[in-house]
Amino acid sequence: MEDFSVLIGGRAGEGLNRAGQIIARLLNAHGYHIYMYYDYPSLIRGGHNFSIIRAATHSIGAHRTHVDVLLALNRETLILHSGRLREGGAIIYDSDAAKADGIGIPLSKILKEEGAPPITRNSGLIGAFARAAGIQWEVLERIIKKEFPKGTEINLKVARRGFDASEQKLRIDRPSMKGLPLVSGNEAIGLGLLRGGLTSYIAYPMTPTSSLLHFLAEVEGDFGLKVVHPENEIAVMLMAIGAACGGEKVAVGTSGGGFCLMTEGLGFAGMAECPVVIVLGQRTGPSTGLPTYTSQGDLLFARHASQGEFSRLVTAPADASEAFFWSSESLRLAWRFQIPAIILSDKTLSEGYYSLMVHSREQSSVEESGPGNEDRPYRRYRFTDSGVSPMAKMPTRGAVVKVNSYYHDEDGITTEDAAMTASMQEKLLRKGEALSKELGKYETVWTHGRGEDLALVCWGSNGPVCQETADILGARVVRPIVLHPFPEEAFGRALGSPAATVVVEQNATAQLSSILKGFGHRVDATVLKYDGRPFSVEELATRVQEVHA
Amino acid sequence: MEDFSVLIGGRAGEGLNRAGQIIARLLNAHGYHIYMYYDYPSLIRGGHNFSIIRAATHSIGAHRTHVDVLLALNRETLILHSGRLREGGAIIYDSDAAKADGIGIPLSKILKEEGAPPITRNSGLIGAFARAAGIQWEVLERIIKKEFPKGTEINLKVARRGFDASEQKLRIDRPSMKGLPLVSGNEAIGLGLLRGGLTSYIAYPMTPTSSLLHFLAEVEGDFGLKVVHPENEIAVMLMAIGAACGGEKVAVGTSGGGFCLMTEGLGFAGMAECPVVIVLGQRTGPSTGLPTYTSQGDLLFARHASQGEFSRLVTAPADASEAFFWSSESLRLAWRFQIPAIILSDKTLSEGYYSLMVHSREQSSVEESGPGNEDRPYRRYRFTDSGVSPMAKMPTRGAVVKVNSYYHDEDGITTEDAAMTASMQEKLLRKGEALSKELGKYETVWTHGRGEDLALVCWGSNGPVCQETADILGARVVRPIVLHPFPEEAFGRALGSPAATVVVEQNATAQLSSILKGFGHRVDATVLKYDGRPFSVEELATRVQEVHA
Amino acid sequence: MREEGLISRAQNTWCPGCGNFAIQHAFKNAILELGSEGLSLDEVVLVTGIGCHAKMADYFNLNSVYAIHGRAVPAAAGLKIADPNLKVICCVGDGDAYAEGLDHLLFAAKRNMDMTIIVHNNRVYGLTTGQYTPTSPLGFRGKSTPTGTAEPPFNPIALMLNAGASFVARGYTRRQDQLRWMIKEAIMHRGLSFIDVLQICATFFDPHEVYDRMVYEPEGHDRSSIESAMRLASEWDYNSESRIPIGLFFQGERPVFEDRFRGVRPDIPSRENKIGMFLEGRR
Amino acid sequence: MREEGLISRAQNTWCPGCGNFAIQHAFKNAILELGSEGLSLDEVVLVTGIGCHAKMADYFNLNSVYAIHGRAVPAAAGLKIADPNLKVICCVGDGDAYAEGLDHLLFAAKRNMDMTIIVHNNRVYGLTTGQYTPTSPLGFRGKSTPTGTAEPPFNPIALMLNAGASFVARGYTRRQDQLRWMIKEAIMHRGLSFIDVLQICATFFDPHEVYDRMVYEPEGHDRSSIESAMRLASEWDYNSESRIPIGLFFQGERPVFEDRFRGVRPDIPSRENKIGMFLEGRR
Ligand SMILES: Cc1ncc(C[n+]2csc(CCOP(=O)(O)OP(=O)(O)O)c2C)c(N)n1
Ligand SMILES: Cc1ncc(C[n+]2csc(CCOP(=O)(O)OP(=O)(O)O)c2C)c(N)n1
Ligand code: SF4
Ligand code: SF4
Ligand SMILES: [Mg+2]
Ligand SMILES: [Mg+2]
Repeated sequence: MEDFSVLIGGRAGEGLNRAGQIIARLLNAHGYHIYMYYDYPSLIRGGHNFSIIRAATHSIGAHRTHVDVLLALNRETLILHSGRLREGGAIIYDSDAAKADGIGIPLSKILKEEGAPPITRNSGLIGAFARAAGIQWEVLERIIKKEFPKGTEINLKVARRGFDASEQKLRIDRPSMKGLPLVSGNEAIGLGLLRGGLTSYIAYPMTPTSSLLHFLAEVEGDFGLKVVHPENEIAVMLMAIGAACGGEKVAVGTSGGGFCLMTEGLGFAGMAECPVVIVLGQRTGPSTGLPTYTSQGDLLFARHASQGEFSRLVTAPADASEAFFWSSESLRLAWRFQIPAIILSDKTLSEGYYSLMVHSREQSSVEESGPGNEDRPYRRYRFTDSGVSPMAKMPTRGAVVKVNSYYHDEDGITTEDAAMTASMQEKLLRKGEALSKELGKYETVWTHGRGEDLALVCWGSNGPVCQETADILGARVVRPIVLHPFPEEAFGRALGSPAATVVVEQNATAQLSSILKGFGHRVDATVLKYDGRPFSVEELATRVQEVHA
Repeated sequence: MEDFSVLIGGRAGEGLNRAGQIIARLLNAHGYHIYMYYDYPSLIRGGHNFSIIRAATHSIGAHRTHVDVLLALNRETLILHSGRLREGGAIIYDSDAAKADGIGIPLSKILKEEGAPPITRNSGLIGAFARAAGIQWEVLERIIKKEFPKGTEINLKVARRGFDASEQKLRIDRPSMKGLPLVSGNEAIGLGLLRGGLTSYIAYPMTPTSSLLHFLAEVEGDFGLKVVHPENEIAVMLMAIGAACGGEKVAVGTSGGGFCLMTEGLGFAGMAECPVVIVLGQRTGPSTGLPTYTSQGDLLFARHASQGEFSRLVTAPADASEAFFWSSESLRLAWRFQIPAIILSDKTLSEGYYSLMVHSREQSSVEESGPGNEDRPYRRYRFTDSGVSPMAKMPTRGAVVKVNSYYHDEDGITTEDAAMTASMQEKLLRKGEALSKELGKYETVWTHGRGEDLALVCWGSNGPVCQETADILGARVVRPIVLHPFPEEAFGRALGSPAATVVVEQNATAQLSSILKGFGHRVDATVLKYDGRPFSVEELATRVQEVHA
Repeated sequence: MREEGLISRAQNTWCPGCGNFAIQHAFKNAILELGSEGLSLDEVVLVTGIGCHAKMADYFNLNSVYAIHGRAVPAAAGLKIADPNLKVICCVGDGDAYAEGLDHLLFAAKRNMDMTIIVHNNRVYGLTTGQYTPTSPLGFRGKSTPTGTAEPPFNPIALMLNAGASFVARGYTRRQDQLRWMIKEAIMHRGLSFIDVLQICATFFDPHEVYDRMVYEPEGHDRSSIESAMRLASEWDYNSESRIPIGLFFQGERPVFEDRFRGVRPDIPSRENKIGMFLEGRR
Repeated sequence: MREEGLISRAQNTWCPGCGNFAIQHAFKNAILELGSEGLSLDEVVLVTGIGCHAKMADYFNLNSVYAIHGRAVPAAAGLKIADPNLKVICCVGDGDAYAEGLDHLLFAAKRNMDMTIIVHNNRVYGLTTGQYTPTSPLGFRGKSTPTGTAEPPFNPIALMLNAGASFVARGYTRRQDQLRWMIKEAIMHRGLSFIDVLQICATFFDPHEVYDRMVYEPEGHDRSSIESAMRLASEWDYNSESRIPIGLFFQGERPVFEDRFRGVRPDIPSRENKIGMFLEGRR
């Protein structure tokens, strides 16, 4: 099989995310490319959760409406998702909890017989799935051992019972071989930041970036990292600025509500030229909205947040591989130009699982610009052609480093002088031009396909689903990865002049579309979705065909 | 004289703003239209302050570079401003503090002889000015009596000494008659809000809206108003939302930094459909920037602040008269559509003094939409065609009013359902369409002049200076007063197709210009200023000519 | 909607065994009793932050403001400014009120606003799956601190006494009768009422064995004395395994902030006139 | 820049008679003395909020972070996380630290971060021309409260003792020697040092006559006892005209938050390897 999907569903607290990951590992172990979508409401126990694990022989990053195997821990799963099962697909279900036409596994009975705790139920289902998919027991055994360092035995037992009670339905005809590394978007961001030189991570928990905090806290010791979870997001941002002054390479993570609270600090960072990376994981807004669902509603907010005008970098990676690359580069660029850099993620990317491809693209070199000897007396805000001044940390021997949120002179001392004000404002924006120039060396706009009839323009996590849709429709995809400073030239070149341009966004007001119009691009139609759920391939293809016959 | 300017300068703490106001009153008493600009650094004593008071027989709202009379309390004033004096203009100065070619008044000597406190020095200068301008002593006496309920006698004495020591230099050939009411922009906003039905004002002090807080606190008793100054701007915004739930008509005031802290609450107001008016007084950013200087740097921030997408109203009045009108209307519209309304002011408007013209334009009626009897059981978020639901305050007899920052159903109970989410998002935006329609009844775009060669497009407090510049250059002015939802149709109609369009803004990145481009308008050139100082008429005329020969 | 009873139709999604049920139950009974004693339920407003605790807003057929994380208290203050007669009750979390929005809590106490704040203190962030809060014990291993925190907890009782709250109490979810009684008293108290409720979180932090063993109701405690209240408060520092006094620590009387707005009525009809007069004075 | 001396070339713009001069003076001498005792001035960072007090950042030839209103303390915390050896001193205002950013102050105390916080407590917003602050007396008539406030002041000494500060003191701008001594001690103290300095504002609130009359240095006070410190703190409530004890109220020892980051060194060269290993484990 070249491309198939498994859906596993049950109630919150039953470990559905974990179960999905194990299935993903299983398929990964056969060398498939993997994408996993995890859908859950904002509660800890109960409610309906499900994961869709998709495996394909080509690179993917989106789910499909139709699934090939449905794994049901409860009746609700069958009710909600049976319609998704493609003809000839298999249902594997807990026959002690529901009735269905498929492979019933008496999970309660098995658990009772094995004296196993409730949380192992999904191991039974996974075992049954493995058998049904024609996966060898040894492969499953290896993965369970790795994934359950605690409770290995009991999970193995339950899985084996499931395995034995099942029957083969599909054929995984690929050799068992190592796949690509399987990581969540947030893990990719974290690893990318580490690669870029991260030394501190400061965050207050907020879905969908909490798991980035958890991940980095977990690996703190390994990487000589400092992870801090302070009282709130205002403190997060200010601590990050202070840490940057003290020489740390620092990132913060949050979602919209926390980002609101960071906006004042963001402007301070802009004015004071303190670099900082902000991972902004979008979720369905406004306000508390749908905490565990996705959105692309914060693009314009991210571009314009905070009073006044200063340079910033805003990027929106599409999948784990891009997230890895651009997190690393965002950090380097933030420090090189002494600006805030925002990585726009969303629930889909942050909490989805992907096969990671480490791009071999050249990384930008960080030009560390500590003060040289010629810089005595040291001036924190020395005027230069690029607008970038040598950045000395506190302490630097013999240097007085003055950082300031007011307009200031080159020494960092407050000024209210009209001419100095204008010069400093120009300095702040000149760095943006220098940044734009540097970005010219990067692939800032991603393209795919050749069709001249239709260009699908999208951004962020919609990239992969647009790619597949474009393949179906014979269209092209043009996707800016950098959203500020907008890579107008590269975008114009990439777009060319298609017969029609359709912009696909996960929001209700077509925010990217409004940016494109500002640059004079024609937008023939938009396909918008704002119910918190990402597009499936089939859904997007249909929606695009509706507006572009 | 049809149009002349007086500059009075000295050190902070010497009452220059007050002195300027008295001169303004004096000239107002002769039926002139008045505009006063007050320039001061962010400190309490010392430093250089000055006021430019301009009087004209036609309506004005901008200062000119050249002044006709220079009143100097110290040497610095002469050094800094002598260059502004037009040929034949008069200098009146403290001859105990400086030397100059003009009318010297020995203020220290006078104060000593009269046993007067230092703060009365400017009364001496005002007296001298009155005589020089040919103003009768009686007029001055009346105004001093009114303006100094305390210390009347001593101020009168000092003023008389100045008057006597001076000589006539100009001729005010207008009869002494009542002028229009003279108010600051903030007073106009406050009065407008009161007219619109304001019952509570909540604010944390921040230049340039602190004086709005002070003004409303001062008149609290007269108007049955509730004025609260809480711990910070987060509390301000949330208290306002709570107060709105309790039935208050409430406004808040701040500047950029405080607005940052309000953005999370702003989104809550948007989602929960709690009306609130936000007076956002712009000052030179980013960050603390220049606290006492002006800017138009927050336009895009105001339009896009907070995560997710919801309807809001953003207006930018140009002078006190428009501020009065639109503050009132903003409040009414906010309540009618249950949305946040932002009034974008800036230091120039908020702290400038203007002759107020009360427009006779019809006001929108507030359609109070409390729940009728047909609304049982009451549903806070009942779906309607316009998106506007009946708004019951807490308490309302027999109604359970549930307000919610999550996606919610019509009752206000949290939902995570995809379809309900999409419907609520659409409801939030449908109100914006209804608002746009309602705004069709207003003059949302202001125009002036007839020239087809050149259109000057501007917004906010740049209106008056553009008007005068246009008159000089034979150009037209097109100025959107409503900036969100952008009145595209009215704007397009108003703009027509001039040979050239020049956009004038008090910022560095041409924010209005980017909005116009998004609507497909051509912008031939921009004239930007970002040193914190507003354009004078002469300056703007020159700058426009530089880009449009 | 309230015809259907005090509990709304919203589906309850707390974990089985969660301490929130106990608070909900005590709260419901307190309200029902107050209702039968004459309190108009129309005048009750429940204000919450964001967190597991905050689902209270959904679960009751009462006016409610389901606010944003950490900001229930200022929203409640706004309601009291609008209408000093409202009975406003904040159900807030320990992450919510002691971390994100601590300042507002203290200012409500300083102003002695006449409202009730019930902290669902499970000493953990529940809804975001188990990070430490300002009342987690030193060394707490949460998801953001897998090797243990390096900061000891606050003592919110002491802080609130200091800040000026005029009714300060501690409850425990497994002392239902006392909790109900305390909530009633708190609502009826004129001034800022604060109850820190030790709540177990079945999923992320469940010290009920310790609590069961350690909590006690002090006898002969003088509730009118701030000093005794402070002494009582210092018996347990939210960290060590010592005895944990529960009950009403302090109740006092002092002026209420929003009283200055009592009787303030905007005289809208005469406004045009007054504005006109003001402007006349500016000619 | 420091070659020119400790005072920078920035023009001083405080009002004549302002109490900030006294704090500046005491601070300068404290730093000079510490310098002559071996402290490297390169390692000193002055962090301020926004307000009259905050101009300290401009006035010293020292590393400085002239931050935003109310947020000096978390910026300072960030510096300490970056480098636990820095001597970080926050000069903050009473509006700044007790209103806008009160939460951060309390959390710095809770964590006992090794830094010094000097509050220029003039009990008024100076720079924004005279509104009440959280330590203004009840009934204060400021520009935002022309008929007088309806809320009594906080007692920041008590709050900070409660929150866990390990060095708590009160100074007065007209007691120069004590102030200088206290600042020195505070800087050298390991842990969170807090000094509430009663500062006169020449323009908007100048109770120096009351202060001169009322302040006294208590004798025989046990600085190692939180209880005695609390008692001393409660002698004056920032409101009534009672005796005002000044001096060092409390000094204690407890672990310092940022010590967990001492010696943490990011091993950048081996990172690629470690990332590779991590990814290998995910195949
Ligand atoms: C500004 C902001 N930051 C973070 C969050 C994410 N968040 C939601 S609930 C919560 C913690 C809740 O903990 P607590 O207040 O103790 O409530 P509990 O769930 O334990 O009842 C957080 C951090 C948010 N909603 N808003
Ligand atoms: C977020 C924000 N809100 C408000 C202000 C305006 N502001 C500047 S200084 C200040 C008050 C300063 O008072 P305080 O901290 O007591 O300092 P002082 O001037 O008395 O030394 C205020 C409110 C600001 N800069 N930022
Ligand atoms: S996570 Fe804890 S607090 Fe939240 S519902 Fe579950 S048991 Fe209750
Ligand atoms: S206003 Fe007060 S605090 Fe500010 S400089 Fe003047 S005297 Fe000092
Ligand atoms: Mg909690
Ligand atoms: Mg102060």
